[in-house]
Amino acid sequence: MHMADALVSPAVGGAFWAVAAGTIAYCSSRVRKDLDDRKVPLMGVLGAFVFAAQMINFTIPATGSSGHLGGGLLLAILLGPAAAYLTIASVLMVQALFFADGGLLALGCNMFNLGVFPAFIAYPFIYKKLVGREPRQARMVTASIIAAVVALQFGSLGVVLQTVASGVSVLPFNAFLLLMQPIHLGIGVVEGVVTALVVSFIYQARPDILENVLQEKPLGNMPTKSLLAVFLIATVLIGGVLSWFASENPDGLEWSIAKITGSAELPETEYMEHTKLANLQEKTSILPGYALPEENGHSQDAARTATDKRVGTSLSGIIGGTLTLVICTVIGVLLKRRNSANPQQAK
Amino acid sequence: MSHHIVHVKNLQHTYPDKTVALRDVSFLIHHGESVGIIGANGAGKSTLLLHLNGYLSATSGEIIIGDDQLSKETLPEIRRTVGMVFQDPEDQLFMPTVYDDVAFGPLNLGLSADETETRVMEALQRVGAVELRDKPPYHLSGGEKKRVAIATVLSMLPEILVLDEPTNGLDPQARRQLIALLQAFHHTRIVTSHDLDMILELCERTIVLHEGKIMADGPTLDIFNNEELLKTCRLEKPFAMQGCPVCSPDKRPLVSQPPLVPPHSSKPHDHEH
Amino acid sequence: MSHHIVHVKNLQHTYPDKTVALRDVSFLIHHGESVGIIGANGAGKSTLLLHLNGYLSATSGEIIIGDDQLSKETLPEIRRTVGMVFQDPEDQLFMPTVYDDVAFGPLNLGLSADETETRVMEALQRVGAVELRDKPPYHLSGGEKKRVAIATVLSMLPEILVLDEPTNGLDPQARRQLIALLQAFHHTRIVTSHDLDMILELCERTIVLHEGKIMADGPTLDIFNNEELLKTCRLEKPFAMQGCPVCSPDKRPLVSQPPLVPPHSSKPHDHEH
Amino acid sequence: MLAIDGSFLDFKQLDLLALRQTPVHRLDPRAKVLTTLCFIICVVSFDRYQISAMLPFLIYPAVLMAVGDLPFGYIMRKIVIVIPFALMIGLFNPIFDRQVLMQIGSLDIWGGWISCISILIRAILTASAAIILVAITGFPAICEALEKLKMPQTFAVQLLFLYRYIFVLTDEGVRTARARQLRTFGKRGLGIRHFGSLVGHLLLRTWERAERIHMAMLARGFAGEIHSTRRQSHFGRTELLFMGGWISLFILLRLYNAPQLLGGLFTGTMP
Ligand SMILES: Nc1ncnc2c1ncn2[C@@H]1O[C@H](COP(=O)(O)OP(=O)(O)OP(=O)(O)O)[C@@H](O)[C@H]1O
Ligand SMILES: Nc1ncnc2c1ncn2[C@@H]1O[C@H](COP(=O)(O)OP(=O)(O)OP(=O)(O)O)[C@@H](O)[C@H]1O
Ligand SMILES: [Mg+2]
Ligand SMILES: [Mg+2]
Repeated sequence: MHMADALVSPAVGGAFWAVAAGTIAYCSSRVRKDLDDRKVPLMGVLGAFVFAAQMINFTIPATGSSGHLGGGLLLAILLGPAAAYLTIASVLMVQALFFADGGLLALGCNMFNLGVFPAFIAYPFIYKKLVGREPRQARMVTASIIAAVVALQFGSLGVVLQTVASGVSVLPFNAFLLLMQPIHLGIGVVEGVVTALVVSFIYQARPDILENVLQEKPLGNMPTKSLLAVFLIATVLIGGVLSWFASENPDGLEWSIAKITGSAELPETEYMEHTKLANLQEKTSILPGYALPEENGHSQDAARTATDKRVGTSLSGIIGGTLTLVICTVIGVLLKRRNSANPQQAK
Repeated sequence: MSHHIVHVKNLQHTYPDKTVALRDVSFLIHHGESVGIIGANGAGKSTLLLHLNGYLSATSGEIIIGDDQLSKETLPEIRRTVGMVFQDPEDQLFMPTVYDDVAFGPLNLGLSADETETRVMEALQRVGAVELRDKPPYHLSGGEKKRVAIATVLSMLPEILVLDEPTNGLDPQARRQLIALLQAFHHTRIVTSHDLDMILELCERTIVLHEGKIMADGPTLDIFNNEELLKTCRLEKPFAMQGCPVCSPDKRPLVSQPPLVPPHSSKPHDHEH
Repeated sequence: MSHHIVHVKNLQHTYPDKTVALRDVSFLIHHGESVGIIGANGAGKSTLLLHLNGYLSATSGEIIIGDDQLSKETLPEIRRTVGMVFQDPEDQLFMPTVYDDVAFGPLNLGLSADETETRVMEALQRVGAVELRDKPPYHLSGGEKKRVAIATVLSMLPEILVLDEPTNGLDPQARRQLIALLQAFHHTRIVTSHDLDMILELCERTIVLHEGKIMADGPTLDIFNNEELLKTCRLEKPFAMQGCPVCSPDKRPLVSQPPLVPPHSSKPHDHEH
Repeated sequence: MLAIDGSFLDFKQLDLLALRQTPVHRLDPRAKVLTTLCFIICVVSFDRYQISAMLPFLIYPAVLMAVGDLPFGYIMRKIVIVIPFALMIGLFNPIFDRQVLMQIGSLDIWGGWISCISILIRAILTASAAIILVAITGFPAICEALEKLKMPQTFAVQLLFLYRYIFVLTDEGVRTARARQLRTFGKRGLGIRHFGSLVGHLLLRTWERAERIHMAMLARGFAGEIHSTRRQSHFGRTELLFMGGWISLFILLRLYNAPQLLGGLFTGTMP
């Protein structure tokens, strides 16, 4: 499940952008050092393969619903961690741009959730360990399923933490967790089974493909360890801090962006906005303080006060909003008309 | 109404990206006919074929197969009746073994394992691929793949066989075998190809598509003798009709190259262009 | 030694899975020659071509291109000399625009942006694709793709042009254009194809491969007149040499089907098979 | 999630839009990428109860769609597809957040409803920004811009190859899915066992294609490095004007709630 721009705050989105970009830089240098230039087209084409495979749905036994391949773990098995991460990241980027699936700001979150976990945790620490040096089909099947489940559990935990930390949704941490983890347990099992089926098919048809990666030295266990430590620390820090926030504010109500970012930026702008508005309104409005609900107005919280103030201006908000919409549309239509009247510009 | 006719009436197809691939295409094909559909790259041949078994649905117009108009209800029956062989056999062979692949259709039709077995063996026999039954498709040669792809369709006992560029990539002998195989069928056959010599051998009747329109529909030889028509549609006479370089070496179409080897004879044919 | 010869001596190739694809292949091709390599599916044609620019390395035997024996050191130079056009242009056009694609080779050769620009425009001009320069390859038609694929190779100014099944999937007119294009080159050309009519038009000399061995090597017409040889190698005469069904309808090779339409004439040719 | 042929065609169409020649298409891609990012950050930085202040941001997609000559219906359809996930999460807001923020007559409006609508507007704004960016820039140009903005070359090359072969491989996938569908007689989807083999075949073909591409690259002197061609895009005065203009507008709109001001004037001056 992709994290969406609409649910993410700039702080969370930005932080994960930084992590994802750092990982991309790290993996790029690893892949370059690898000196296996066969990988250049291979990674690209496998990324495209993920899109192709996702167009083919299958029926999930006993449920009647349908699913498709996610591909993260499969890519790691075929390419090794660093190349797999770059491939997944590129797939997510295309999804963000072309299908607006996820979104640009949430891209970092998605790369983290769907790329780091399968490539740097599930593959090296679960799949590889379980399969061992000599791949055998039965082991590969078990290993794929377990690894996929773990990767998806981490991934969905990531979505929960990022969403809750962003504070746009008010879903409480616990409820969200209860919603997401079981669903992704199911998705993980399915993903694991599908990955296992594909891997065993390839094992029968072209065993060399799988052996090459397993034998591969430079991208194996050792060099990823330091990177992994960084990730673990980052995860624990981000996760710990965020879940602390989450449990601190179980209903998520009084918990606003101002608090998470810890900066005065937002309240300040709001303050400016409201003093200005208040001045303006005093002079012009006949409906000052319209519809201010009093029943739970005893909160001392700064964000809350800001909220109350805002509510007072909601009527003008509604009128102004409608006007804004009209203005935007009119500008668009006017520009469009001028544009199509200009024949050499329209192709 | 007549048995297993294919009746296309005023078929139009516009792809979602606004490419108009078919414009007002109409024809009627009777049972047992063997019809070639030819045209340049992008003329709309494949698009037309995909309508015949309801994979694409018409933007306007209608299609009648046998006694049924193509619609949501008749779709399964029509897909059983119309067997479709794609250009690239790779697209069509996706099961672990040849046997599984040929059995896929019958099993989906709800046949028992025994019936399926009979059907599969029959189909494999007809295309001469019985000994391949347990091989995985990715280890087959091009010609073998093609034959198995045809078997996957034959096992559903279609009454109408539709083939998109069946001879593409085959060597001359595999091509020859395929043509012989197709000639031995008594199904209705609808074949598209750029291999006009194959069309010449296999089909009594030919439909010429050009930019989504039917430009001609008639006896194959008449069509191939109409040079004007062929030229407009970016086509050429089949090579066999272009005059052999042995007997008319200076009549090679479009090429102004001196003969490479002294000609053996020089009967003046007149298959110019 | 001679300029830009291609000399293959006792070439053997065994794939890792123990398939022996080439057995003791030897030939010598001189500068400016145009040579066809024909054979059934799996005869080893593509395998042979892949040796000529060192993508596959010989299990035994040697290859000399120009004055250099193919080896690790001479590889870059040989890859520049031998321009290779693969069968599927999709595999060959991998950059975002036609321009980038044609510039890929020159840039790898270390040319400056200006020199590259000149080379690219020259190559595009030769294949008549200048106006495509900024298009992405996936928006090109089949024939356009093929021409651009050839331009990607021409921009490296190769002395030897190697083409694997260049006419596959093209409509008759696009095929005709391609042949004219290839005829206009004065490079050495080595072409494989199942389109024997194209070989007949394009190549003075033909090498016949069969199960990895050279079965014949000589003037194209001689080879195509040797029916015995063609039959052993799973080949056929080019259609243009098989006699036109209009004038000799009952002489169609291998097929015992009555003429579909009354023949227009009936000169007794004798291209029996 | 992706319906078979539809999404593929969609993809192609979006790509074709980028080939148009309008003033915004001609801008340096870096300007467009940075402006889009700035737009998204400004939009998502509003707090969760904000609705009216976000509305003026619609001006950006509206203007670009108009100047870029983009088909409105098509862009809207693409946006509608992505809203469900955000909305699904957003719909929990009214359940958990019942604080009454507003009353219209006797009707209590809960904070949850407001934040849910806010999420919806965010989704529309951010999704349209991303899609419009692709439609007026084109994917390869975006990659190029990112590369100039210090994205590692390995990743840029990865993106280009991925993008190039999406068209080829989805086409292959579509044809395979089609061949399967024609023999399943209306049964929905396929069993998970067959899926493994079908996707396995697709993967094998993909792998072999990668080998052929690599061959073609080597044949043209590839030695591990992709050299980029010279491109005439330059960051000139127009780009500065475009970026500067929009970004200052975004900041202004972020700082001042324009509809509120407008509405305030309105309610104030209409006795
Ligand atoms: N999925 C699609 N979306 C949009 N346009 C398409 C699609 N498939 C085909 N077309 C277009 O429709 C037209 C007809 O295509 P079609 O594949 O039917 O041609 P064809 O006659 O089979 O060509 P060929 O000989 O190359 O196989 C072409 O212009 C093609 O570009
Ligand atoms: N990568 C490979 N691994 C193992 N065997 C191979 C491989 N590629 C080809 N072969 C085998 O080598 C032989 C020669 O194949 P090649 O592709 O050279 O034939 P070809 O003459 O080009 O055939 P076609 O006309 O079908 O293109 C065949 O038997 C083929 O199965
Ligand atoms: Mg077609
Ligand atoms: Mg070959």
